[in-house]
Amino acid sequence: MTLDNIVLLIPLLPLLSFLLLGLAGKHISVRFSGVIGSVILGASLVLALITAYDYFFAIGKQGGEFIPYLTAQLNWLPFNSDLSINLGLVLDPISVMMLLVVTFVSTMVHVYSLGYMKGEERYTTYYAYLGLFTFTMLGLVLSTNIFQMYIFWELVGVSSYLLIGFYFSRPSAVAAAKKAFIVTRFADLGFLIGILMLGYGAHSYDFFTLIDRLSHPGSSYLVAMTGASFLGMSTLTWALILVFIGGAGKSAMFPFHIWLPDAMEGPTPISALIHAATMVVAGVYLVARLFPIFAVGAPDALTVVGYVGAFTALFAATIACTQTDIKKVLAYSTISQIGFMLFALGVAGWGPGKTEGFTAGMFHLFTHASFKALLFLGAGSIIHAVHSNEMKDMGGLRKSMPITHITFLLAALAISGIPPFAGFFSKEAIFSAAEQSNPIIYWVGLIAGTLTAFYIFRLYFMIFWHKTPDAHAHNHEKGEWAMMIPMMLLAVGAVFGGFIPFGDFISATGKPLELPIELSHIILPVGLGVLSIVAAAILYRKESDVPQRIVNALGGFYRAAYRKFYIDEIYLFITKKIVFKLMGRPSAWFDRNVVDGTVQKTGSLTIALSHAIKRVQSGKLQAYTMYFFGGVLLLVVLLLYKFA
Amino acid sequence: MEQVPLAHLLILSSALFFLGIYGFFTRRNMITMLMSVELILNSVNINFIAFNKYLFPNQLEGIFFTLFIIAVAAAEVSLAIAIIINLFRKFNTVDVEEVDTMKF
Amino acid sequence: MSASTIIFYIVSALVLVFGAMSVFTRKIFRAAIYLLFSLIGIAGIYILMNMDFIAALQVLIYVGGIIVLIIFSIFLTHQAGDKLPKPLFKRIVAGASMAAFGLIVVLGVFYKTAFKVTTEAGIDHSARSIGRQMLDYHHHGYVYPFEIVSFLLLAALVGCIVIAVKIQKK
Amino acid sequence: MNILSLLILIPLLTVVGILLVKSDQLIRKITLAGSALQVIFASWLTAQYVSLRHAGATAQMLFESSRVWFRPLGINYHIGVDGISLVMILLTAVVVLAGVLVSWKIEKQVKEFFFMLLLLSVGAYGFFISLNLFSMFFFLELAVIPKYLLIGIWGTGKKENNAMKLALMLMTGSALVFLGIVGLYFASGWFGGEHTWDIMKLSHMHLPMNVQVILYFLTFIGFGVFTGMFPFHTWAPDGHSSAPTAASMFLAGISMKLGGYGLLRVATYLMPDAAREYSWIFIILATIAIFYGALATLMQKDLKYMNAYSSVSHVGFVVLGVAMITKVAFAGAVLQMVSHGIMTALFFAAIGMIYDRAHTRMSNELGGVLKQMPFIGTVFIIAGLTSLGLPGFSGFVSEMTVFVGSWVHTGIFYRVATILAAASIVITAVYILRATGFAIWGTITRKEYALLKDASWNERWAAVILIVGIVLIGLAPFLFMHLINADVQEIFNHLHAG
Repeated sequence: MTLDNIVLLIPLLPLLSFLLLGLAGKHISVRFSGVIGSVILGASLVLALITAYDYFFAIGKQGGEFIPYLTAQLNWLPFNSDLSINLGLVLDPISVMMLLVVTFVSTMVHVYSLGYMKGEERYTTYYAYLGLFTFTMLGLVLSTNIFQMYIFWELVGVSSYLLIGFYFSRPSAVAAAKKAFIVTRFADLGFLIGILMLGYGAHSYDFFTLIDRLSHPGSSYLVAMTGASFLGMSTLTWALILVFIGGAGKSAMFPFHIWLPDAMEGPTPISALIHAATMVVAGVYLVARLFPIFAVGAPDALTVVGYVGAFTALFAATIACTQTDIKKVLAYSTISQIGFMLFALGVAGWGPGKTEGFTAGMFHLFTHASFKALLFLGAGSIIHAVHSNEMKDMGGLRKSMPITHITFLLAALAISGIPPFAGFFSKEAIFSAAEQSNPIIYWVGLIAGTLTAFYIFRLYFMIFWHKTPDAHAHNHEKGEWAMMIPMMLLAVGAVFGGFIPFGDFISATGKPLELPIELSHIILPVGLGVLSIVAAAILYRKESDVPQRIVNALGGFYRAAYRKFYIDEIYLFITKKIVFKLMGRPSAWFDRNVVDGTVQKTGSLTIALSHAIKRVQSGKLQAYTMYFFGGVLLLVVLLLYKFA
Repeated sequence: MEQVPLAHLLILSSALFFLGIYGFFTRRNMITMLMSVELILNSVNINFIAFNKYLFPNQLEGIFFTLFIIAVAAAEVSLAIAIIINLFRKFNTVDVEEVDTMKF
Repeated sequence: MSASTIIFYIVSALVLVFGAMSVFTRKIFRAAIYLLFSLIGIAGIYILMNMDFIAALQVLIYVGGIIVLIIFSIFLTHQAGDKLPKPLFKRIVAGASMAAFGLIVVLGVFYKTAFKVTTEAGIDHSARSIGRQMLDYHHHGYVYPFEIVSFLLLAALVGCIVIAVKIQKK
Repeated sequence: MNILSLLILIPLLTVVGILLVKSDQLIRKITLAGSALQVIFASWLTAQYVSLRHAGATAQMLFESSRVWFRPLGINYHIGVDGISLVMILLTAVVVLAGVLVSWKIEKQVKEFFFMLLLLSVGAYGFFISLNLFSMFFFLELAVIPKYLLIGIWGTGKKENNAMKLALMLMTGSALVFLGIVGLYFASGWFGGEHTWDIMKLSHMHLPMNVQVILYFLTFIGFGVFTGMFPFHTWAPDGHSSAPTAASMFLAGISMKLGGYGLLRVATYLMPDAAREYSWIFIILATIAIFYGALATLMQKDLKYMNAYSSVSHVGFVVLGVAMITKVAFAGAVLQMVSHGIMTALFFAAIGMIYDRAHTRMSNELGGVLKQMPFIGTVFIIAGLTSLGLPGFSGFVSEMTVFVGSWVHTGIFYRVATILAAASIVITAVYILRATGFAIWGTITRKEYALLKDASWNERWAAVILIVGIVLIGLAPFLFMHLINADVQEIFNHLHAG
């Protein structure tokens, strides 16, 4: 089997799983459907590993740098001779990295779900949807064409929609699914317009053609697109900001973040796969994909990315400290971590020594996938055992759920950036990149990082400590190997993922890059992290009233953070009061009463007129004679005096 | 009779004609309407005779027309009265205002 | 002014007066009688114009036939002595104004038209010459219309019977 | 005989067939066989067309033939197809087949019902293959009358009123069209040297600008009424709400496309100068229709009203594409016609299936459809996702093509129009997902709904046929693009040549 075929098979296998389970699901025994899905995904993972090996160590590198490898090209929708949507698959360092992340996490989730979703009514459908999602996500990361990415972008949106709404008899799930889809759709509008602008400016939708045409100073396309300006920014800047809005929507950046916490209505493994590890980082991936254009053509847009990322990182971390639903905490944590990745990209630039942020962002994406997926799966097994999402229903679970406890702790240490866990390396890279180029972002990031360690350990202590363990509690994990093994595998990633020499593989230019670890840089973030862990331990390890006192002291700020700074309410106001009440209803009214009213009035006017005219036909003989005689007189007069 | 100008005969006939018209318009009884019609026809006859006498004494066409009109009038009256009697049987009235079923 | 002229004006006045009374009276039987007088007056005018044959026909057909027919129909449809309903006001207004207007128009036309009155002696108006020309089918004869009228009268005869006859209910 | 005439002949023979037999079941079977045959024939014709093109046929129209119909007025039965008419014919064949399947269970006056359906399809086929304005108009009228009867006899609710409204508005539209084509006929005599109804001949004549302007507006608005162009769209919601399922499918799936085709083939193609000069007016109307139609849809609770308003919004893309006058936008308009035709037929079919069972179409009264009737629920969701332009389905392809085509214009006016049109897809998502959330998802609202059965075989086949169409366009748009590419290019060149 050639590499081309292998690469093509990687996304097609999950599609096969979807079609098989989706169309023929009724004829497949429930016992096998999950296994079928998992096996197919496992095959996909193996192929992805082969591909990664081939790419990184055999074919990818030419002359010391990684170059894109394109395959399976199809002229899908030709518009003009020079403009068309091409489908294809591309291997380059970031896509291969994403390929690994997606297939790995997806396989883990498939296996985990064998246990977690056991006995569910629509078990087969669930696996079908999982296959669909994995296919679309793989299609997204392998896209060679920005329109192709938009296509799969929408498709991951819809599979996310279907999975969030998996429990569709719950109104909250229906609402959450709808919200997720609509908010991202709204952001995608920006993406679409950005694509149109880029396509118009560069006469191509192919990523590498776009990069080629728009990231070389002096190229005629670049000159044209940076020359024209609108409201003080060049066309290219606008286009990229619009594209980034699409990315921000999918990656739940402020102010589009509101859908992600609600999306936790879906089954927990879905949250791990879609809403933590893969789909939500699509925005990061998109910026990374277009990074040369951002960095060379529109540094302003990149700055926007940086500030949005940094602000969201802090903002979401603040909210995460106040939430009591464990999945919500993890959701805000995800938002915050994606903020880290984006500001890492945002602080990067083009040129020697400036691209460290790019690698750092990608690195964090990579490590985050494993530890955040792990956190979610851990949360999943806790919820599976406790049957509740609320922290107050938990506590003291370390005895009854030892494996979950250990893996959760490892993941928590990783996300807090404690050496030598995976998160430490990626975060250090981010901080060092930020410190070099933008102090504001650096300090904001540092505070967010400190808060990260705090909220995650608040969560950890609230779940596993806080109350005295019930000595007689039976072990919740017994027999749940399908759930435990994926967690342990992910824990391996969370612990050792940082030791991969990431810069050797992934960099903005394709050339290897050294990610420096310097003691002077380490001390501050790690110290702050440890301090917050200690603080969390003091506050939450045992039951005490100190946290409540702090809450009272914070007062309004705490309430605002607890209510997520009222962003949801603002959205509700805009949709319900403005879009529905002030736009929808008047439009519907206008149509019924004015537009259709005109039609109806024309009709009734005609009828009224005919009613008036029919009076002439009165049946009165003398009236008729009068009309006749009057007419004769009129004619006589006319003939005599007018036409005489 | 030779001293009577043609105009006076015409005035007589027109006056009679429009009396008939007026009667036809205002009478509600169908038989009296019929009488008005007779007046109209007679005024026309006077005209024909007068024109024949004064303007074309060498011809007889005016007389012929009068004769035909009288014949047609006879036919018309007999038919009209047949219709009126039939209507009277149906509606039990000869008031033209009430016989108005042929309408919208 | 000769006697015949004076008689003409008197007869004309009678014709108009009786005509008007026939139109305006509210007693139907009287209306018929006034009409009778008016028609007789018209016959007189024909006599004054030396149209004896026409005058004779006028008396015969109108007075002897039509008026009698009308009076019969009145008897068939009315209680004797009934007053006729008042005409509708709107009809009076419309009818009067139209009639007046029409009269003005017609008289205006007569006034403007210059009729070429000839005083030369005319041809014979006797029943004999009328009959000759009417039944002539060579030179300007009217035999064809005559036949048509006779046919019309026949049709009217049949028509009257068909219309007026009572339909037997089965 | 020219093989194109078979397109008309097959349904006509089917009509004769159903007139001859008595049994209802036999009537259904004959109609089904006829429509299936028509699908096969249309596909064969397409294959034939493609192979002729590959063999190097360069004529603008293929399978052309012309016979004198009425010599004194120069009316010919002149037929021929290019790629654009072919895809419309394919659309018609598919929708008719699905419509016949959906109507399988109709019990009232079966013979007359299928007679009307077939007559309507004859009108549509004839319209799409006509190259003579007069015969085109003839077939257009042929497609109007059956709709009135279909709604008036087999409809629901205020059917008489709504049928009347629909027929009268469409008649007004065709009156305008008629004025337009008669004007073209005389203008061709005065300014082109020869009185003709022939589209091909007319396209070579150069009419004076002021004449073109009048005729352009007459024909554009006339066909616009058929398309449901704002503000002449109100027949659509009311008509659909009363129409039986198959009639709704035909109405939105085929009838509105007659208008769209006319906009392109007659109004724009024959009056190029006026189109270039004045199409901006219709861009405004189309943008209003798209955006405001979507907003009005938000407020609809009745699923049929929702889909009808959504059709107004979606068909706005057709008008927008035609009025944008770029090659890509033309292609987008054609694709949108096909795509929307199939999608909306599927949507109406799904709504009809739900209504037949639950006897309500109110989204707030329904619920749990997916649980009780998984197949119908899935069909509804697929139709909805197509409607909101999900990639992989046809709506995405056509809408994107319109956007890309519109973006060619650099003026701020065009940009705003395009952005507003693009914004409508967000609103589309809102109303589709709301309806799905209320009606399809959720829990069963009434006890008796728990007894409802899922789709029967005929409904399943109807849905599958339409879904195959949607997915085929969605996954392999290049097939259709290649089919119509040369022809939209031709129209575009024509508009910019003189």
